[in-house]
Order: sequence, then C-alpha cells, then structure tokens
Amino acid sequence: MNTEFFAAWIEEITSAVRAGRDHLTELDAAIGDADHGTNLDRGFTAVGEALAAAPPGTPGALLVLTGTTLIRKVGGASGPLYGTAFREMGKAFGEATEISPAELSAGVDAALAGVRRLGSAAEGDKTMVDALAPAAAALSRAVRDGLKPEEALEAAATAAAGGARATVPLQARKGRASYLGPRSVGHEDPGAASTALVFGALRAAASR
Amino acid sequence: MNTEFFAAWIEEITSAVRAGRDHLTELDAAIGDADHGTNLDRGFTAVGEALAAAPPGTPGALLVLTGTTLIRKVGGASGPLYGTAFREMGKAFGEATEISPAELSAGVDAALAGVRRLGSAAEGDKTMVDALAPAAAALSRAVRDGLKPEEALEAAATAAAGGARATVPLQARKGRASYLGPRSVGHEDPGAASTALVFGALRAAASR
Amino acid sequence: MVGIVLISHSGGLAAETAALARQIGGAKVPLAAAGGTEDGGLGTSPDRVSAAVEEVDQGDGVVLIPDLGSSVLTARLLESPGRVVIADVPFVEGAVSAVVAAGGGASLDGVLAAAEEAWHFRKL
Amino acid sequence: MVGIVLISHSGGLAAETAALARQIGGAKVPLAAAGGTEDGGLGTSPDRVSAAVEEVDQGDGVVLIPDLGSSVLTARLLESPGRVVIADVPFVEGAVSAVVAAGGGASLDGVLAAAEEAWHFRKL
Ligand SMILES: Nc1ncnc2c1ncn2[C@@H]1O[C@H](COP(=O)(O)OP(=O)(O)O)[C@@H](O)[C@H]1O
Ligand SMILES: Nc1ncnc2c1ncn2[C@@H]1O[C@H](COP(=O)(O)OP(=O)(O)O)[C@@H](O)[C@H]1O
Ligand SMILES: [Mg+2]
Ligand SMILES: [Mg+2]
Ligand SMILES: [Mg+2]
Ligand SMILES: [Mg+2]
Repeated sequence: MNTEFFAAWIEEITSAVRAGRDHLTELDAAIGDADHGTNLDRGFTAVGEALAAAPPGTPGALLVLTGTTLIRKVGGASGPLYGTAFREMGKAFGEATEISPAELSAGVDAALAGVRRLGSAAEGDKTMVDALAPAAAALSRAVRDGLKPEEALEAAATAAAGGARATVPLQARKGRASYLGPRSVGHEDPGAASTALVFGALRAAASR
Repeated sequence: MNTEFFAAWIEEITSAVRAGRDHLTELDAAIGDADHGTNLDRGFTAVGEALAAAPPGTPGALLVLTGTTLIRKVGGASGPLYGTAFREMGKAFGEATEISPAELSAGVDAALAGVRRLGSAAEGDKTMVDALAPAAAALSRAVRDGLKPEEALEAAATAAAGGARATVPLQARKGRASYLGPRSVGHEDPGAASTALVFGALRAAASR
Repeated sequence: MVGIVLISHSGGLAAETAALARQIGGAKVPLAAAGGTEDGGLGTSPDRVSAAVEEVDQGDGVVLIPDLGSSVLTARLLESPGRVVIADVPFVEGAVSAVVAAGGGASLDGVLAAAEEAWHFRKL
Repeated sequence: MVGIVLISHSGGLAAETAALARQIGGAKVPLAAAGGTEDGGLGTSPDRVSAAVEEVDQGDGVVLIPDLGSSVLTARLLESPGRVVIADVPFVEGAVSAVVAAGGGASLDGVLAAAEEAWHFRKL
C-alpha cells in the first residue's frame, strides 16, 4: 500500500464522515453535546485542504499531517484522540514508501496504543477504543493467518462495526459522557461509531 | 436605651464606615477583594434610606430592618453576616421600647451566636468573630460587675479593637481569605476591623 | 423535577457554568444562574438568589450550588431543610453532575448525592 | 513565577474563572484563559492552548487546569514533565488555589500541590 492508497483512505473517510455527519451528531446528542459529526466533518475538510496544499511523499508523512491537522481543527475530544491515532500510525510507518499488511497492522496497533495512552480509556468504557481495539485485533489475526489484504481489511471493518454496536448497553466511564452515569446506557457511542466508518473506509480504499 | 439611641448608633456606624471606607477597602485588598469598605458604605447608606422611609417604632424593629437591608444591599460576605447580627439582636429585643444594659448584652450575644451559626467561624479563624466575641464577653462582664453604661460600652469597644488588632498574625480559615493560606498572615482582617468601628460607634452613641 | 441554582460572585461565571451543565445534562432541567450583585458587579445578591429559587422551584425541592465566600453565606440564608438545600461541591463539576441527575428524574437527596460524587471524579 | 492556563470548553467559563482567581490571588500571576474553539464555539483549540502556555511561561513551569472532556485531552497533548504539568483539580476552586500559590512564589510542585488541596476544602 503506497501513498496513493492512504490518500484514497483519507478521501473515503472524508466522504463517509460527510455522509454520516448528521447520524454521528445525533448519537452525540443522546450522550454528549451533539457535535461529533460536525467536529469530524470540520476536521477532515481541513485535512483535505492541508494534503492538497502540500502533498506528502510517504504514507507516514501523509498520516502525520492528517493527525496534526485533526488535532488542530476538530475542537472536541475526538480531535486529540484521532489526531494521535493517525500520527502514531504515521510515525510507525517511518520513511517507508510501501506498507505491507503486517506493517499496516502494526500501525493500527500503534494508533490504538496512542489513543489508550492519551485518553486512559479501557475496553468497555464506551469510547472509540471499543471499536478500535477489536479492529486492531482482527487485523492482526487476519494478517497472521495470511488472509488476502481485502479480506483482512474486511475483517477489521466488521470487527470495528461490531465493537461500535456493542457499546450500546455499556455505561460511559470516560469523556464527558461519563458525567451521565447510568443515563449513558442504551445509546451507541459516537466515537465508536465514527471509528467503524474509518475502518469501513479502509476497506473501501482497498477495493477502489 | 430607646429607639432614638439605636437610631443614633446606626448613624454613628454610618459615619464611621464612611470615614473608614478606604482603610477597610485597603485591608480587604491585602487578603480579599478590596471591597469591604465600599460594601459596608453601600449597605449603611441603604439602611439610612430604609429607616427614613419607614421609621421603626421599637429598637427591635429598627435593628431587624437594619439587618434585612444589609443582607439585601451589601453584596459581600459581610452582608449576610452583619445582617444576621443586627436581625438577631433586634429579635432578642422583641417588642420592648426601652433596652437595659443587660438586655443589650444579651442582644450582642444573640448577634454573635447568629454570626457563628451562619459562617461557622470559630475564634482564631481571622474573621469578624475575633472582634465580636471579645466585645460580647467584655460587655457581659461589665454589666455583671455593675459598671455604668458608658463604661460598659467603653469596655466592649476596647475589646473589639483589641480583637481586631489580634487578627494580624492569624491565618484565615474562613471566607475567601482562607484560600490565601499562609499569605493571609500579617494583615488585619477587614471584617474584624469594621466590627471594631461598630462598637466604637456604640460608645459614641452613648456619649452623644 | 428538582431545581438547581448556581450562585457565584461573578454573574458571568454562574451563567457560563449553567450553559455548560445544561449542554451536558439536557435542556429541560429547571436551572438558574444567580451571580453578581444587582448592579452587575462582583458579589452576591440575596434578592437575585431568592428570585432564582422561586423560578426553578417546581415543588420537588431546590439545590443551591455556591462557589465561594459570600455565595456560600447567601445560600445558607435561604436554606430550608428538605426543600432548599446546599450542595457543598466543586462548582463546575458539581453543577454538571447535579444537572444530569435532576434531568434523570432524581429526588432532592439523589441530586445532592450526585453532586457530591463530583468530589471523587478524577479527570486523568 | 509559575504560569497557569485555564482550559475550558467554554471561552466564557475560562475567562470568568480567570477573573475570579486573579481577583483573589493577585494580579501579577501569569495566568491565561484558553477556552472555546477558534471560531468562538464550545470546544477546545490546541493552538489557543499552546499560545496560552507560551504567553504565561516565564521559565518556572506552567500548570494546566482543564475542566472536562476535550480540555483534559488537549492538556495531555501539551504535557511536558517538569515543565508543563496538568492539575487534576476542581476547575474553579483549583484555579483559585493555584493562582494564590503561584502569586506567593511557590514552585511548580508547590502550585500543583496547592491546587490539589482544593479537593479537600469544604465550603460550609
Ligand atoms: N478519554 C477518552 N478515551 C477514548 N475516547 C474518548 C475519550 N473521551 C472521549 N472519547 C471519544 O470521543 C467521542 C466524542 O467526541 P466529540 O463529540 O468529537 O468530542 P466532545 O465530547 O469533546 O464533544 C466519544 O464518543 C468517545 O468515543
Ligand atoms: N464564614 C465567615 N464567618 C465570619 N466572618 C466571615 C466569614 N467569611 C467572611 N467573613 C468576614 O467578612 C469579611 C469580608 O467581607 P466583604 O469584603 O464585605 O465580603 P467578600 O469577602 O465577599 O468580598 C472578612 O474580613 C471576614 O471578617
Ligand atoms: Mg461531542
Ligand atoms: Mg464538544
Ligand atoms: Mg471583600
Ligand atoms: Mg467581595
């Protein structure tokens, strides 16, 4: 997977976020402050402009610029979190111009570690970690088992979507939703839902 | 001591507060928010208007109206505190039209009890209680010993002034000054200083 | 629903905290900000606070949340056991917790307990 | 002197808290309010926060005081041990304590410890 592939991924995320913006914001209205969709839409729009203004030459540079832009422009908690995720993945890729499935999987692991370190959320706390962690695990297993790239990315996307759905019965223990206590039960976590979009976009980029 | 006497007391306080306003505010600048003098000046000005608009017929009614007006108009912590002090003294006087020295002393005790209940400050916490408590005790002893009214009020005023000066080395443990911790040491408490003015005014009213 | 009054020296601080709490806790909670003196200065106005108490009182009780100093004393003047109670809690964090609990239909004691939990939340 | 940055979702909340803390803690403490997004909405702007850190940094260290949610995460991005540290404290009460300590010449650790004492203050 080369720089073009990762640029396509970011484009796919941007379209998915735009299309899903109102849904994400509705999810956030239930247990947050009704801005997750607009936050990410603003962030990825800025990413598109930043990538167009100074197109990076490697997958790593592209993801680091994506992350830095998200940190600066999202405005909500998801900004530092997604920003750190993309930056850590980009840093894991180093100067490489071509990324193998194993490297991609290690990059997703780095993203997960970064999100965990920054937000101190564990699985089950009803955050994006509940989608990101199963996606990272599924990708890692698929690569170990020698699945084809598209199959591996399909597995990751399926795991992320399942993880997001599984946040519905959970009680939030991190972020502002945690102030809601038991009232957070019964709603899908918006950040987990957007993480499912991010992995859906990865699969879409692979089948372009 | 009749209604006229207590009206004279309030007038004497009003003049003393006006004259001491900038000094009280300077004391409050050191360990508070530099408004104690203006707070009390505003409050007693409003008291003067309220008493003029509907002159009360008994010492009790006069002090209750004074207290109620201070509560509404002072704006700082000293409003509820002085307001409660005057209201409690007024309530202790009941419907009486003439107040004996013993009744005055019991009234000051009631004022002290009200301030303590509202603000939960003990002696030594560097508040107005450090002036009010010794004044109440000195007045009580003077009356017990059968001193003449002017002598008894002189003793109360001296005790209040001594109590106020003795707050200088203390560390504040109540009110906003308590946030200053050790930095509150070395300054006279503004509320204790104004309490000394209040008892000085009582002595002045007696020698009119 | 239990009513909530935020009492601060600063009109702006009470109003901004109310806006944040409302955004997290839902819009339907009877919530009033009573900050500053009547002429807009820093301080507390008991008249403003009692008007705020009346405004948010739906018959299920009212929780007063003061910031510091005169706000606490003003709140104490209005205490009335079982009906108007003071929450001794961190101002912003306690307000958010109280508003969320009130919005969830908690009783007066429940809102008070929720507000007090704010002492035990850690942020990191 | 140790610098202090108040980080909130709400520009108004950060500014009003800074004003209150400054009034109690003295005017000379390097203190900045970084609240709201760049376009004035509710949220956090890392650019604003890092500009605020630079503004108050006199070389003795900077304490970041976040309110909740994204403020905490933004603060974490800027942590730098021994130089820029986060105080996990009640927002208003911790800010007042921190500003007072900084104004009294406390070290970075001293300001942090003073801010943390705000968890133990009771108001009544
Ligand atoms: N400490 C945390 N760790 C992991 N994820 C978090 C954390 N705090 C919040 N989130 C994620 O961020 C999402 C909210 O993002 P967003 O609405 O953009 O930010 P905000 O809550 O500041 O408005 C939540 O749904 C959750 O998935
Ligand atoms: N809890 C309390 N108990 C007794 N006296 C108090 C208390 N809190 C404050 N005070 C008194 O009030 C004085 C400050 O009054 P003032 O400056 O008018 O109010 P504020 O502190 O609200 O600006 C202090 O000097 C102190 O004597
Ligand atoms: Mg949100
Ligand atoms: Mg938000
Ligand atoms: Mg004052
Ligand atoms: Mg004041």
